[in-house]
Amino acid sequence: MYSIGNQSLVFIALTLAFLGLILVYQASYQALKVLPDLTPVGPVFIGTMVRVFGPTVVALMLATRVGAGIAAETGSMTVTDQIEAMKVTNADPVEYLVVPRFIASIIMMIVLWVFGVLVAVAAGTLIGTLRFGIQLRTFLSLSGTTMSDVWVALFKCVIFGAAIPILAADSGFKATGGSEGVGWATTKAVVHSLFTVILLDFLISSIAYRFGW
Amino acid sequence: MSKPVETDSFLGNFGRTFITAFQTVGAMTLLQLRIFRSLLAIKNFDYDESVTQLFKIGVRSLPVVIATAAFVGALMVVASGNFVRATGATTLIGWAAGTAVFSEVGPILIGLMFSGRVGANNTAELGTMVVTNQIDALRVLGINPIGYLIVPRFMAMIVMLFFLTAIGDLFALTGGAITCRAVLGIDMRIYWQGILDSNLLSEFIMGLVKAIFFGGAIAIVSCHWGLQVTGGARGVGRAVNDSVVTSAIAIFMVNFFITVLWT
Amino acid sequence: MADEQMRRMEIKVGALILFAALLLVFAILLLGDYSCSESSYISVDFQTSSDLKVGAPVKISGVTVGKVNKVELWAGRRDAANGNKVVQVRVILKLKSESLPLIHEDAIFRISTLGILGEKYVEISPGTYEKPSATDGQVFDGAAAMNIDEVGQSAGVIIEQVSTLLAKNEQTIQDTIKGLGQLVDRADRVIEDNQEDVRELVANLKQLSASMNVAIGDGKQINETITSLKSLSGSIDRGLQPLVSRLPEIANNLDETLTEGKSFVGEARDALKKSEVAKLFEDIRGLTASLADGKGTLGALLKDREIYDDLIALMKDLKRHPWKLLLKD
Amino acid sequence: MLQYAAQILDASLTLNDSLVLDQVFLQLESGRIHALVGAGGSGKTLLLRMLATLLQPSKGELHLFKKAINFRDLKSLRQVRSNIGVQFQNLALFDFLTVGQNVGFPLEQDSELTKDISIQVKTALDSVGLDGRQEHAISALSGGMQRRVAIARAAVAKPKLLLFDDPSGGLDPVTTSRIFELIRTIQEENDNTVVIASHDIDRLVKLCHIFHVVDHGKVIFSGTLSEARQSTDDRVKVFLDV
Repeated sequence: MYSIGNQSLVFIALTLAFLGLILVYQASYQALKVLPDLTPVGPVFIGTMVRVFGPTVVALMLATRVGAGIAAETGSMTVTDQIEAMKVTNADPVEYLVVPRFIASIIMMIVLWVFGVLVAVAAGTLIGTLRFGIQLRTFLSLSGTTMSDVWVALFKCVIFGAAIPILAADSGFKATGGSEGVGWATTKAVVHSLFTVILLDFLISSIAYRFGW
Repeated sequence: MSKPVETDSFLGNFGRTFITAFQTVGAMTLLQLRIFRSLLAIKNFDYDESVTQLFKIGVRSLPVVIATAAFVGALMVVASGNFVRATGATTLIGWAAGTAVFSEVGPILIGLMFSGRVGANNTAELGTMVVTNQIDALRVLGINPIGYLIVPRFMAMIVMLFFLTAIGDLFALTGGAITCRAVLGIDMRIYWQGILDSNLLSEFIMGLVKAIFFGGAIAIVSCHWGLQVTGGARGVGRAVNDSVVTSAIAIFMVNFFITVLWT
Repeated sequence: MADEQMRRMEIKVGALILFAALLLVFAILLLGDYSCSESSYISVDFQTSSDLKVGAPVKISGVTVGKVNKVELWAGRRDAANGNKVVQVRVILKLKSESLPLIHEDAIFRISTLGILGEKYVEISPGTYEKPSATDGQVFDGAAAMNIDEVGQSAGVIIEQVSTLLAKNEQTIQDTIKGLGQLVDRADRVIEDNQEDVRELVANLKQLSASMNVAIGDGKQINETITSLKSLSGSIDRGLQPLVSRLPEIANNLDETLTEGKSFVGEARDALKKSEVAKLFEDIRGLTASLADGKGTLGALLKDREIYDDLIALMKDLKRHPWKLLLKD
Repeated sequence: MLQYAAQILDASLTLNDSLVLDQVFLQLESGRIHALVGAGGSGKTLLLRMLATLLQPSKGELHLFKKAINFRDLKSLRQVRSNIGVQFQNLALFDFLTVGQNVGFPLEQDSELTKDISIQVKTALDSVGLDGRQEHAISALSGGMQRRVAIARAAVAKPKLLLFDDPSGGLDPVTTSRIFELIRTIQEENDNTVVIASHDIDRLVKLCHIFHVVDHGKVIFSGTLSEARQSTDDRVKVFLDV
């Protein structure tokens, strides 16, 4: 739990802060081309952050940070026969290694989503008010966020949080052949989990859209 | 592998994080300088290695880049779909999706995918070479490992990420178009017209410029961690992990600065 | 073997780069401003740019034909090349050359708002077909922008004027109201008692229309009438409830001939010149009188049952939201 | 009638399209120390893995403790595995656990053995001469010590079948002697069936009862040393140095 959560905090904070900055910067800049004023930027940004970019980017970061970590760990355990050693002593490697990470990943995904959205909104507010002179109150408005955004995002968090350790551990367990094998497994884990996050995100968003959530 | 002294204090952790970060950045800058120096000494250029790297880096990552891009475009359309439904402004779809894909989301996600696919693989490959003393063997043979191994990768990543982003943009828009019709039920022509009407050339070119810098950043980060590897299989795994994480941070930071400087 | 492999890699790398490069050129041509058709430029002088942005679309009757190339702030400087006139803001439009003949000398240029987000664009009413076409580089005068603030302001002015008029013409209005009251009463009764006759009355509709055309003249005058009526009822609402509840019926009926809803305020202003208002009231009185006489023209209000229902609904709605007459949606 | 702890009956194994075990016939007599010898890459490790139920033969059967192993029946597989102890070639010690936790790991997995784990761990570590190192990290130990930890972990649950893959690899002669002596003591105490794969012929000859020679994925000889001397196969004589 600690290694999935805390150690990702700085990383998530850093990337999400830059994401928040850039989104507000771009949104304001683009909006200035066509709109007379920037009042919708804040609410729309917060709404999008909560529903779309928050879960997705946090999951992408978790996939690189944690997915790669799990794959590296399980992969090196696989190539040094530790997994076999577990099997022969009747310890189920999935139960022993994956399940705790699975649970931790889901919980931390939700926590980091909240954290990430807060950081991004803080960074976005900074640039929105300082650079584009949007009123703080106008910017920090939840009028662009609905309860269904939150539910959809939470649902995404759970799904992403579950998918990442499974994919990562799977490629870790399939590692063969020394350090190069571990490297390969880690690469595969990152690519698979990144892609799966995007794919799942698309599916969930589409379904949510279709049902009007 | 020397373990850092375990300090549980928050400040200690904080300080250590920063010192490590600065060390890493410093080492990467040095690596960058060495790459440029080797670039100037053009006689180090190895044609076969370059073609191999171009192939491995470009052609092999094409499928994953295309797939990612298509879904990213689709995702952007669905995301803007919610606002379109709220406001009824269907013409905005093309503009929103086009701007997002060209200038920000496209380059970033293709870059992230590229760092996962190519950067991580590169770190693993170089790391294994370090662990098995192949780098030392090159040195003994009088070959400069930077010129022979790193420069072709560096160039190949920049060139290939540039072209892959160009291709990816197209597939992202196509994915968006299909989603527009299939999920949102809005005619594709409205979407395409929206893109064409929105004057997105500047965004498109900015995205490609970003791709060049992302390629360079991913190359340096992944080579750095690859050459740093110590401690066998576990070390390689760790290095790959560090490599993708640092690449992601680098991508987001570089992205921000390019956008701000561009506009 | 290794050579063979190398060859294959070279080909694939080459193919990828070629494909991407072609795509790149294609995309740049498509996204950029390199349309094959030639462009022409015309300038339009406005009082205010209304926050019009460079790159905003230019449309003729809603069809995009070009975009805003430049917005120059002249701030009252005189244009020596064009009869020394005072220019506040000069907007240079870049148009497809083939659209130039569609714009005539009396074309109206207006900065309008697109969509709910308030994106600005330039709308061109092409003008009279017989008039000569615009030429490259010609300078036009732009019409005042249509934005909500201005409409609101104009409405305020009109209400004031109407109030003054009402005070002056109390007797006339009393008559009008009486007439209208009778009319509505009678209409109700006719519908209830005499369903059969309604059909007959419908036949008289054409007659009414024709006579209206004769009486009121061309469409413009009708517009004036309508807009005046609208403004009138809006302001009367405060003091004269009964009138408000009746007037909209007629207003709405005449509304069918109103082509450009947005332009009513400007025209309403003209219409409020005293002499014309007096004439207007006479017209209304004549109309209501003849309607009240029940000489067949009642059909105008009773085209069919549907219109009658619509009118009732509209009346109720207007009672609650009188401002709807001023801010046409 | 002889009691067999394990039998590999006519088993073949294909990995990545290449035949790595070819119609192997291997029977392990109960209560004996068996030696598995052969050139590197001949298939010794694969055979040990198969005996440990970690590899399923592509063809043929594996019998352990007189029962045919069904690799799909996870419950009976668990049953069988609780009677097997393995020391892996690369030790496979869990680097996220301490020495004591590593040794105690097999005990924790078996509900019948969870009593007094710490005492059992202490005894096991005592017997390999590493008492008092329970709390150490694996990485803090030398290669020889790690190997002894691995042996302690394999033997701690007193399994009926004990498999050692290269117990002396890369160790100095003194440590090697100690380790082989350790294996002998363990076997004498528990009377279990032991299989050792090693290149250290001299020491195997002193310790083992029955020898199996593996060459190119085939078991070409099984028998005692005296039987080997009578073998007509040159390879057997070369490998066993007789």
